[in-house]
Amino acid sequence: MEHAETAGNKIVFSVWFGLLGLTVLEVILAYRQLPLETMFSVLMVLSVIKAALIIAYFMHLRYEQPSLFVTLIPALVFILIMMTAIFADSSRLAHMRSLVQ
Amino acid sequence: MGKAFAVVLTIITTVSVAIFVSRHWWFPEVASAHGGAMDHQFLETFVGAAIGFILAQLGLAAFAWKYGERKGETRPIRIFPGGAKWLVVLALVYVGSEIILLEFVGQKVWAAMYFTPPAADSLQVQVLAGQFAFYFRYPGPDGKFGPIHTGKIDETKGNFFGIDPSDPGSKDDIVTVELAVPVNKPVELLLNSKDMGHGFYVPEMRIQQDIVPGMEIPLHFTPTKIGKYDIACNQLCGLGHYTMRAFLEVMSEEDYQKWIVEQASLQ
Amino acid sequence: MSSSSDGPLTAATAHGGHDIPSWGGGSLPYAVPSKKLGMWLFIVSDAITFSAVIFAYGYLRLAAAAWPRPFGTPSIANATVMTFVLLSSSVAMVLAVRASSLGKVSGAVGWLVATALGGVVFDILHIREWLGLIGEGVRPFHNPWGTPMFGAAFFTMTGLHMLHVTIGVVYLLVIAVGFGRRKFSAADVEVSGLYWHFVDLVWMFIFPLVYLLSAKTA
Amino acid sequence: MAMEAQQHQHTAPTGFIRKYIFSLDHKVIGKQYYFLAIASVFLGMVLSWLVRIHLVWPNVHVWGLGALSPAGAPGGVISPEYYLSLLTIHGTLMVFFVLTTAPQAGFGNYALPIQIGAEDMAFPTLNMLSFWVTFLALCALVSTLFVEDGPPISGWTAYPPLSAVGSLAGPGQGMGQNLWAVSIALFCIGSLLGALNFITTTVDLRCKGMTLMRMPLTCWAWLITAILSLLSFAVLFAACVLLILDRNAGTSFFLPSGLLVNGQLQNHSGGSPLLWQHLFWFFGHPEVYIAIVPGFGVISHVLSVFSRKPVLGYKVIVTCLLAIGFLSFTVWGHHMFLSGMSPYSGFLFSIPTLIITIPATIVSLLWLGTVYGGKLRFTTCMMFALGFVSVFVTGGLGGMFLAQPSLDIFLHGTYFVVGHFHMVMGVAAIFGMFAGTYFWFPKMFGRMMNERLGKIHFWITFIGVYCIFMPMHFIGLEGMPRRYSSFVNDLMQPLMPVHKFMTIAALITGAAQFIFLFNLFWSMYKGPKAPENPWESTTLEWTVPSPPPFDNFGGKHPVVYHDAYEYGDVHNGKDYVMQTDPAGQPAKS
Repeated sequence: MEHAETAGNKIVFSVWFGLLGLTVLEVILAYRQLPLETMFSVLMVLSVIKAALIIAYFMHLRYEQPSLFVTLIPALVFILIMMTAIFADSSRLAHMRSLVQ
Repeated sequence: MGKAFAVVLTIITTVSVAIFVSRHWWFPEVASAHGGAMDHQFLETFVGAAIGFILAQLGLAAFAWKYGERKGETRPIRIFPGGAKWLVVLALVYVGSEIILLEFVGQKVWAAMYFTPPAADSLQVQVLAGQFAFYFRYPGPDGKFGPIHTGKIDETKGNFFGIDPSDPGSKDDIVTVELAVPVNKPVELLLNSKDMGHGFYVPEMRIQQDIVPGMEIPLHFTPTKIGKYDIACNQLCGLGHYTMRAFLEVMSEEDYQKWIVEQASLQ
Repeated sequence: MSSSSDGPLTAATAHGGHDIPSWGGGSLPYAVPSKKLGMWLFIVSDAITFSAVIFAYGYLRLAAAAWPRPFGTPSIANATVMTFVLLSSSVAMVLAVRASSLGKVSGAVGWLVATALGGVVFDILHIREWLGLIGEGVRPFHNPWGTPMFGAAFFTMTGLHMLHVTIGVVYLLVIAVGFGRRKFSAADVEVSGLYWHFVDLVWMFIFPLVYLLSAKTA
Repeated sequence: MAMEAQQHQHTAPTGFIRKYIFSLDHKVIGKQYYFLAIASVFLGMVLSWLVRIHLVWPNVHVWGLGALSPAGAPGGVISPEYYLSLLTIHGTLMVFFVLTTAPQAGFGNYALPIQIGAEDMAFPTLNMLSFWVTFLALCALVSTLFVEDGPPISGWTAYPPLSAVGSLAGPGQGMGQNLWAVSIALFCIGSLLGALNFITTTVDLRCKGMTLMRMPLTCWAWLITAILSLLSFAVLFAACVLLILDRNAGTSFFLPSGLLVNGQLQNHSGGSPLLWQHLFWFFGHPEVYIAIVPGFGVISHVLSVFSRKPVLGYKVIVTCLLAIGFLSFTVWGHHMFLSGMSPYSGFLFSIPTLIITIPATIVSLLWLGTVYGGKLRFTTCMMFALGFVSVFVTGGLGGMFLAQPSLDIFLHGTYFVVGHFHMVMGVAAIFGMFAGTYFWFPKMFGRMMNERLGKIHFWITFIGVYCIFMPMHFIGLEGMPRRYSSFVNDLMQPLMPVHKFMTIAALITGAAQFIFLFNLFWSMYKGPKAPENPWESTTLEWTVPSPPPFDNFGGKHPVVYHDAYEYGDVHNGKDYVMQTDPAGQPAKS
């Protein structure tokens, strides 16, 4: 294989434990009485960290050419950011409900 | 062949522009307060677009006329003076300035209709669109609408709007099949649909809005001319889409008062 | 499909630039073989499909007056175990890829089967969860707690993910058998690994969004 | 070594089925896509004839239609609801199975590997699979014409609730709409597989010396289109899955509560029709560029070849195409200005919509600059390229009006919109396909097309499309709504003569396409044999015999030394330098 370096055992298992730890942290947080928005934000930040760990080490994007990273990930992130534009309406929708059964 | 192309293209350009400029087919006359600004903006865009259209088409025609290759010809090709740079600059400046101009003007018309709330003394009318008819509801003296119960709609009993008579807000509501409004008075429509997506389009008033089931969408305008206008559904709503229409009647204040009293007596 | 290059880098790509005139040709500006690039592109596209469904869920939940939070401790515990199983299967996958690249055939096949087994356990736990909810009366159009969209969103998102896991299990087993018979190369194992990690990654979002944000806290 | 390992070591298959049906050869697959698009475009065109005929002569009997659809067209007279069915299938066929397949999957599959010096696509099996999935999708769509209650009536955009509540909503909304949704979902899968194949091929399989900036603009256009497909069809796929669930599993993603359809209260609650519109147009606007960007590539290429000049501003065009691709994801809201979306979003969406006209204008001006001072050779292919520039400018300028939300208040949903998008996306893209056909036909089939028939075809088509679509802009200004099967109660009655004119123009222009069809098939067997490089072009596909051998380059590995467009400097009696010519002098530009 062409990879000069890949994650060694030590890294793989630390990432694994890191992911399990973050999961436990998420579950604990779910039982705190936080407002939904706060909890959503915190959980999403943790999930993005988990996703980044998986992409970087398990999918070893960290060990690929940087060009692969700089073309794929920004494209995906750009699409996701654009999609958030739809939320401008959904919050509005709640105030404009009309029909009653 | 290049010369023929040039001639045909010139004819097409001339005829198209001439027809636009003759205004043989043009907007219906404005009958609302904001319509004039909109027409003005259209004209501005039109002048900008027409200049671009004529220059591009005639340029293409001229090049096709002039640069055809003749047999055995040895003339060298010529690169466009200055290369791509000046064309890029031209596009950036011309289109860019047009965009800035239009965006500023356009924002005003759009903002007047959608960002600003309707005047406080607006006449509120609720609209219920369904396959394939519009119904209108006036709040009556109490100025309040009761909720729309789609489950209670029963056309055989004349309950077109799903009114629950026990609702205090619905007691004096007036339901009509025609939209009548007094002239020069702001109107706020509250658009509802009971089944499909519909459209509410009155060309003379320069208003259009999709009606989306599940949402009550407000739309406000001020009619300025007495007359009877078509309200067309302009969002595909099913097999009878083309038959779905109603009338908007703009009346003098006295006529309107008479009309609303008459309608109230019919409830 | 022929198996494409695992060859060494050419001089041109080693420099990293793809605009340099001395492009060596026939090789790879990203320095990844075609199949791997293809899988990455598929993953980007599939991530967008998942995102669209998740965004639809967010859109409707934000617009809804109320959203049920029915998952009690047993459900959350079950889902947490599922997460652990999936994460661990990913580690097995990493080990399978490494064994295959070192040419250890039986080791690679063993780890691949272990990964697939993780997928099967995940599926079984998940189906049990589904059956439990269905038993409680949850349907795509109805549930005991109001807001019927809850069931629709739940079944659609987790169902789509479960479909991916199931496809992944079959894919991994095919690769395991093929690699054992030397029909597939180490590169093919690596590509299947990418898919499996992606499935894992998606769950990292579905688990908090579907379960944790609907956990019964009181 | 890398080179040897990279090349596919396959030999030509011999059996008929492996050679022509389930072929792995990109050239055969390209032709399969091309003929799929030809079949779709002629079916779509006939449907548009029926639509036009119904508008102006509603009582005319159409031969055979009564037998095809006894319910929709009793005795061959088209009913108003069958009119909606016809226009739905017309739109879906044209947008998906013509504009998306032919320029990208058809010509791209055929020419891309040869132009970059590869023996085949990166994943031949996936390539075959994507064609057959697309073929299945076409079968599903066409079969709606034969199911009992006919094709769906909700238009190619399939807005819910009309598309989501089932057969209550009208004829064709039962089985027909289900088949439609399945067809589009399948089509998405086919396009996704094709797109990742295109990107991988372009990135990984270029031959020695073929740097990205030496690629013909066609290859750039296909690459950018593939990226757009990869990122946008994924969203449509999700939307179709949700629509299918709404229709068949009782979910309510797109359906709010309290709907009373046809007198029956619906059980749905909690969804929103706007969600579908967002997801659909998130795909829908990039789709417009998926249709037209390959045309940009072909036209830039063809204009350069037949002007005997290098493309003016190669790097600028590449930059503009990338900018258009990027911006195309930021503008979908301009389809929804009046949809009930937040008006602030409407205003924000109008800004990138207007900005996207800048790269489009630059590209158009660069085409004019390419033609300027050249030695134009007026082949049929060149005529269609010049025609493309003309119709693209005309159609594009209409976009300046529609991009402004305040003008859209009047023009939305009128014939102005119909004229605009037919001109800019339909006709322009089709002109790109015609140019591509006349250009690559000698390479694809080893024979030349008849130029005289080609010219006749061009003139009728060029004048015809202006006669059909320019008047649509005029009547749009009067406020004539689209998708009306007739105009009752004397609404817009004074405009009926214009409609008659357009219908007659459409019938004549459509009939002229049969000249093309005849030319295509006649030339395939009876045309004069094509030389290796009939157009004196420089790119790699013209260095191999017409038609090329199975592995494109006969086992040799081409090496590229030059840019794609080195025309003009006379050298050894030739005014062009092949990309593979090791000796030629690079042209000054």
